[in-house]
Amino acid sequence: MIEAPVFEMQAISKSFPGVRALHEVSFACGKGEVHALCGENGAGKSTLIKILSGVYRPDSGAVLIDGTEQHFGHPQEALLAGISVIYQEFSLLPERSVAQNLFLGREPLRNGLIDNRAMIAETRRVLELFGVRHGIAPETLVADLDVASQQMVEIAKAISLNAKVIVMDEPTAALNEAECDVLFALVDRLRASGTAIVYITHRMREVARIADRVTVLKDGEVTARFDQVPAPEMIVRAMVGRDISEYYPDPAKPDEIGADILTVSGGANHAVHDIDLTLRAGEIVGFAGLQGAGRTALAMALFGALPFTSGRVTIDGQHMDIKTPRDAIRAGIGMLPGDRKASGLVLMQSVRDNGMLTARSFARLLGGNGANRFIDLSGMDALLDRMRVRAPSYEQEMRFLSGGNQQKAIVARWLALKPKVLIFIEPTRGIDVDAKASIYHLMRDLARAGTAVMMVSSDLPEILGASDRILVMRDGRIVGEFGRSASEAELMLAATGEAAEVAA
Amino acid sequence: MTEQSLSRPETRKRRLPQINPVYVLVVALILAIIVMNPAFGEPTGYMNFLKRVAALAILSAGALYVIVSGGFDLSVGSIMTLTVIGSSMLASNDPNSTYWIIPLMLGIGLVIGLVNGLVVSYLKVPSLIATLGMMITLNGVAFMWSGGAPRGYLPDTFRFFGRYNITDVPLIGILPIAVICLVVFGATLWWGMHRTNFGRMLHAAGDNPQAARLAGVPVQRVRISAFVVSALTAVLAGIILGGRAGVSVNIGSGFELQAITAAVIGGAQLLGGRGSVPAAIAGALALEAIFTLLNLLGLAQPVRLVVQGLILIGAVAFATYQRKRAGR
Amino acid sequence: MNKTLLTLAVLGMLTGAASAQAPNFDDPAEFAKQRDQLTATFNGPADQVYLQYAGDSMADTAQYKKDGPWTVCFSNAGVNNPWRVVGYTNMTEEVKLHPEIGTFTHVDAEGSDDKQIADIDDLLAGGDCDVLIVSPNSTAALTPAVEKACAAGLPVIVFDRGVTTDCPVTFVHPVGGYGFGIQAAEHIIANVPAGGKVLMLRILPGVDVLETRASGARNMFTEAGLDILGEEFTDGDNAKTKSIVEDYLQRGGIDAVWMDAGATAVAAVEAFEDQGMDVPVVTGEDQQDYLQKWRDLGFKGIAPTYPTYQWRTAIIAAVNTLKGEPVPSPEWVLPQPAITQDVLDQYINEKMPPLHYAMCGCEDMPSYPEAWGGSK
Amino acid sequence: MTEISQNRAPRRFRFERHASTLLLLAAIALYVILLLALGQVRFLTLDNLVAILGRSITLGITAIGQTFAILVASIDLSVASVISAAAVVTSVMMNGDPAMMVPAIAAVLALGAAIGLVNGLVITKLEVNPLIATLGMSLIIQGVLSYYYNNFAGNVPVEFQIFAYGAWGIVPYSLLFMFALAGLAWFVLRFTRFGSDIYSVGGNKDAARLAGIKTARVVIGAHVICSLCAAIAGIYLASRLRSGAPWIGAEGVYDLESIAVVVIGGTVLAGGRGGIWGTMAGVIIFSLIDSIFNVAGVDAFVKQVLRGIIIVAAVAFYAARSQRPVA
Repeated sequence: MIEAPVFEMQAISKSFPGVRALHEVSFACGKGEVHALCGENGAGKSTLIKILSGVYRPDSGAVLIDGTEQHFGHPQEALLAGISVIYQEFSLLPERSVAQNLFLGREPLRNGLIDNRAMIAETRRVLELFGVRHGIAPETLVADLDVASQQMVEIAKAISLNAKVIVMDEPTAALNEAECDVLFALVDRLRASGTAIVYITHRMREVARIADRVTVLKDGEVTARFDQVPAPEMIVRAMVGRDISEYYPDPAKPDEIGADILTVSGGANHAVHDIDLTLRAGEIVGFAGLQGAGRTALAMALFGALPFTSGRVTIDGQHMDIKTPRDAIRAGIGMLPGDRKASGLVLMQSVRDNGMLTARSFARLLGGNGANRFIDLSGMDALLDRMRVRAPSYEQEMRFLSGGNQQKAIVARWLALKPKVLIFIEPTRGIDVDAKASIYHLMRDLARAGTAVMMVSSDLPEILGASDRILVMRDGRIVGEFGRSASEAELMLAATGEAAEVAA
Repeated sequence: MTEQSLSRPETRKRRLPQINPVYVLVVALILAIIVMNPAFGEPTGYMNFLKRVAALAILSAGALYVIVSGGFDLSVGSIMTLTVIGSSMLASNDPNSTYWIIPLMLGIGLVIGLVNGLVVSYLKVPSLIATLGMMITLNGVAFMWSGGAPRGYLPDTFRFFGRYNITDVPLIGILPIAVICLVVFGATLWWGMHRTNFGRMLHAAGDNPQAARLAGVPVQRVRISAFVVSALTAVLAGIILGGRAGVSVNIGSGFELQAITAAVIGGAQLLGGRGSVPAAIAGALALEAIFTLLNLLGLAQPVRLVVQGLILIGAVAFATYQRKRAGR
Repeated sequence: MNKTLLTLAVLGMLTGAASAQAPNFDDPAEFAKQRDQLTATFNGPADQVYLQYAGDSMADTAQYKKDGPWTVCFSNAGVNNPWRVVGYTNMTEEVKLHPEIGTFTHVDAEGSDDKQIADIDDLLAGGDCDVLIVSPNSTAALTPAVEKACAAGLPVIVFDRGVTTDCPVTFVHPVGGYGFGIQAAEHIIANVPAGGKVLMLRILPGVDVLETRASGARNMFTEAGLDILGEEFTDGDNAKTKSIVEDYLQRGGIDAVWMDAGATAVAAVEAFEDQGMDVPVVTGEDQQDYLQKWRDLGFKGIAPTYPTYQWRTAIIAAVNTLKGEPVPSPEWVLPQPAITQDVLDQYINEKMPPLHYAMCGCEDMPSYPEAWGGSK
Repeated sequence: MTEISQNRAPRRFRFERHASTLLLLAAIALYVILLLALGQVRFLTLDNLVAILGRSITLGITAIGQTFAILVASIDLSVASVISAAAVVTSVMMNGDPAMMVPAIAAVLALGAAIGLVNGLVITKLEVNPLIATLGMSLIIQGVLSYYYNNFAGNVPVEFQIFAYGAWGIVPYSLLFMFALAGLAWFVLRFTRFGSDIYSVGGNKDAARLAGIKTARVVIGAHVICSLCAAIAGIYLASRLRSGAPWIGAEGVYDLESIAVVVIGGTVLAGGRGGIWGTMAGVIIFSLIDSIFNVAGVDAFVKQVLRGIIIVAAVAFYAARSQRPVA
């Protein structure tokens, strides 16, 4: 261990209803150190960080800052203690300016009043660290920025605090290569000035590029700690805990891939352009790209939530005019949203109700809610059983279930309608590893049963492991097509459209 | 290794079927009333009580539809006023007119509900403001229509629903028509909310409109329907209240907040997703029972306001506390 | 919240003749004065009750004499209840009888003091008024606005509720609240044996004229040895009135119901009817629905009144002022007759709306009864 | 969804920011056209302008406070009761004695602050929906008040009536006071950290919390300001009516009207967006509508119908363009 860590977390445990998030996790970071925190989605990284930053209180364990124990009850206390976090979900206020966001809750005062001039000057100074090329004006409203700029603002916000500890939770998810380089240079500079940096990522090449040490979390426990950056394989093994081959199901055999189910030609709307696309029965097509590249927008367009304004969509060779999600569902398309809480679940309703929701939406309005032409309650129970949804009772409210079980219940929702095309957006975000594997197998089973599966994911290993074919998007366009033998580097290259270092 | 992570707390956490506290409240209040006034325990006593509460109870059950769908309906009181004033204007003391007036009023209610729903769904006006506007407008319409004072009586055929009792019923002696209406409409509304696809979609739309939309729920149509149901029950409540009390210019005012209060006491979640028709009806019974009890205790009107305020805040705070304790 | 509004509306309808002094609802001198006025002979034409007045003190209005056409401005507390609707109809029809009135500007404060003050400001700022009639929403609150109007040199006529200044030309109002209470109480005392049980139903506490009605009656009941079962507030709500009477009936018999206003009298009667009981003495007011119920069921009723013809009188006072003719002043006290069994039939008119106030003094107007919602 | 909602086209015309101005201009234009059409040009005077602006002082002061509550994504239905309570306490405490003016005002302000504090605590600590919390509070205040008072009670000294009736030239002090208060509110929202926090908490409570803002304190602070403004409105009303009665707040429907003018002024009910000047525009629009109705001699009942429609139409004017779902 380091001599005098800036912060030290000792034997932290934390549970939420339905899931044990952390179990006796210890973690520390010293002055001038970049400590990479790796782990799959749902491994507990975010929870650990939220405990460090005072959002959650640990069930047990201690947080020490400069050697003294702290009990943060509010994020403000952590901020005062010198801990600043760049969260994965943006925490910016779209209706406020860049400068106002940067100084949220700690505006510079002069004579007790907000010193707008100082605020803007300081904002400009911090933003210049990213290079003038980006030219984000401090007075711009955040809503008017693109995703990468918003991410920059988010990073600038954390840096401007002059904190002792800066936590970066997947800061590069929306950045292209050049922007990443700016960030890395910034990290180097911060390290040189003695800041302790916790860097969360699952991109191995970033670990190799900037980390001093690596800690790997899996299922809420520390599975490995490296004092030097090891070979990527070692990290991956610690993250996954078993062989990849076991983790991901076998790919489709050539004869399993069947006819074209869905085709798009010339599809476009305000977010995506020139979309030509074919989804085939039995095939899982992975969509890779940076945040904001248009993958989700494409999924939403196919699903009618943000419909195409031009172009042609066919299903089973028949032209379809999909203007609303209901049109899409009638045409045989299903979708599992990425942000389950915001867009997928009706949390106060029972597991059963969540599963039955879509079937009921297309049944007779005043028909009994126990059975409809798609499925009845016992059929739903059987489906949930088959997917091994774990709940004390299917009458249990959805909010008490763990992420994986919630996701499976939503899959059941679609299975009841036997869709021809099923779109998964970030299917394993916030799901523990075991459940993850079963989701992959579920997708594969669906494909084998003849469904065309589309998967949007930001997790490159997942894209590579679970897809039969990979499409990469950038700036709203499909810019590359790969087989599952492609490397992460190739995908990144296509996704960023710039020269990339060869890494993991 | 993976097996260990399967020991999830939820499997241990088997919750007892919870009884909604509103039922306990109603029983306690009614017992208290009986202690204070034994006559209340006799059929005439409690039947009169039920007759009295019928309009509010039906209204609360209807208002619950909008609450579960995630909105508010402040226009129901004014719909009741409009129903009573309009009916009295049209009836011109003709007993046969009731047979076309009631369908006509339901038709007007349907239109009002549709307008509320369309304004909320398509013009995206928050329901609080949209139905507030509707409330002001309809009160104005009722005044305009009547010139400020009712111009006719409600015929006895119309008042039948709110006023008349079936007498000499075995066991209970009297059976008010209003109580029959309460049972019939209450059961219908219970069925619609808890036994149909529509009811489940309503819950989903109020719980998380975005998720519901992406799951294929026709959210806007479901919401509009909720406003229509609410407006229709307001017409029914108006017919019963008008039958009970006769014509007056402000007959429905104040009912919108009482209906919301009753639903909330019954555990309905404001902003949608949770609510029970029987509990909302029980909420209405509780509210009326409190008033009766305070009257019996000889407490003045101001005290009633204070008690109502405390119960309102208390009920919601208690529900929040319970939910928090159950874990989020 | 809206219930409060309702009660205010009812309050608006019933508050009248508010005394200018601090509230004292049990004033023996005022009680005696009103008791005398009830039976006193009034000056003026016998067949035009709205022109009669008590006393003979007159104001000289020569300074306001003006040639027509006039602009008559009226700041109204509101027309939000049937009493005010009937009254306002009386007023507009009266206006039509005076060709000298070129413009009649009516602003409606919708029951808000704040708004009425602003309305009077508006009228003073741009209304070009020759005379200002004010029916104040409440006494003290409107006094500064009325004073401001007087100071602007306008002749001001106040009616219904008063103001605490004597700058207006006159204040038109009927006898008053004690008088109303006395008439109803006397009737009950005469028809209920000593020791009988009386339920007093009131709209809401605190309103001058309603308080005086109640205090007058209460004193008389106690004196006559009647047992007051209780005083309950109905908020002017039919449904609630019915519930209260039902509750009392469950606990025992009622020999008489005294009401401080007639709006919910029919609901009280129906409570007996619905229980299958004989209707005892129930007092009311001059609304058609009560009068007809009284006749149909044949119970012992009485209808004290707070006559709506004062709305006509206000216009007449304004016209006389602009003509420079003398006007009874500082108060124009109108008669306040009660409708008794003997004269019941002459006030019943089934062609009129149920909440038409029979003592409207409007039968002689050309547009009667259509303008009041009736038919011939 | 995150990708799409953030993938907006940069730099577009922000309609919401100007809508309240457009509505105000429309109302003014309508008023002037109406006057010209009816040949009532005598209304086009400075006196009348002042009379129009002075119509809604009570509503204006209340709405300034309500703006704070709504900006922080809360709402306050108790303002009408607070107005009544403040007016009654003012007039009872002063009871005609000029020496009691200062203590009475101090007491009323303290009362207002206390009510706001309780509202805020119930909303943040007991996590009661603000609508229910403040409705309940309203019932409680109204009940307590009507228990002790059932009529106009007490009276204010003549010296105190200067607040409502005094004028500087033709401009009443009260009008100046309202605009000064609006200016102060604007200043607080624009230049203080508290003001900035209000927008942040109203815009996104979680983000504000993560940034270290004590969100509960901000919500409580907004409610204290809201109740304080209502208390000031009550003091003003006591001065204007010369006394206070327990019904004057409800009589003016200041609770619902203040919400309506705030929303018409472009502050969104969901919080985090809007401002004081929009609210003032909303107040003036309401005054103008009243005056238009008076000038045009619109029947009281028709007036009510139109007012309901106008409220909905004005809000629809913004809301229909918003992509956010509404409840």
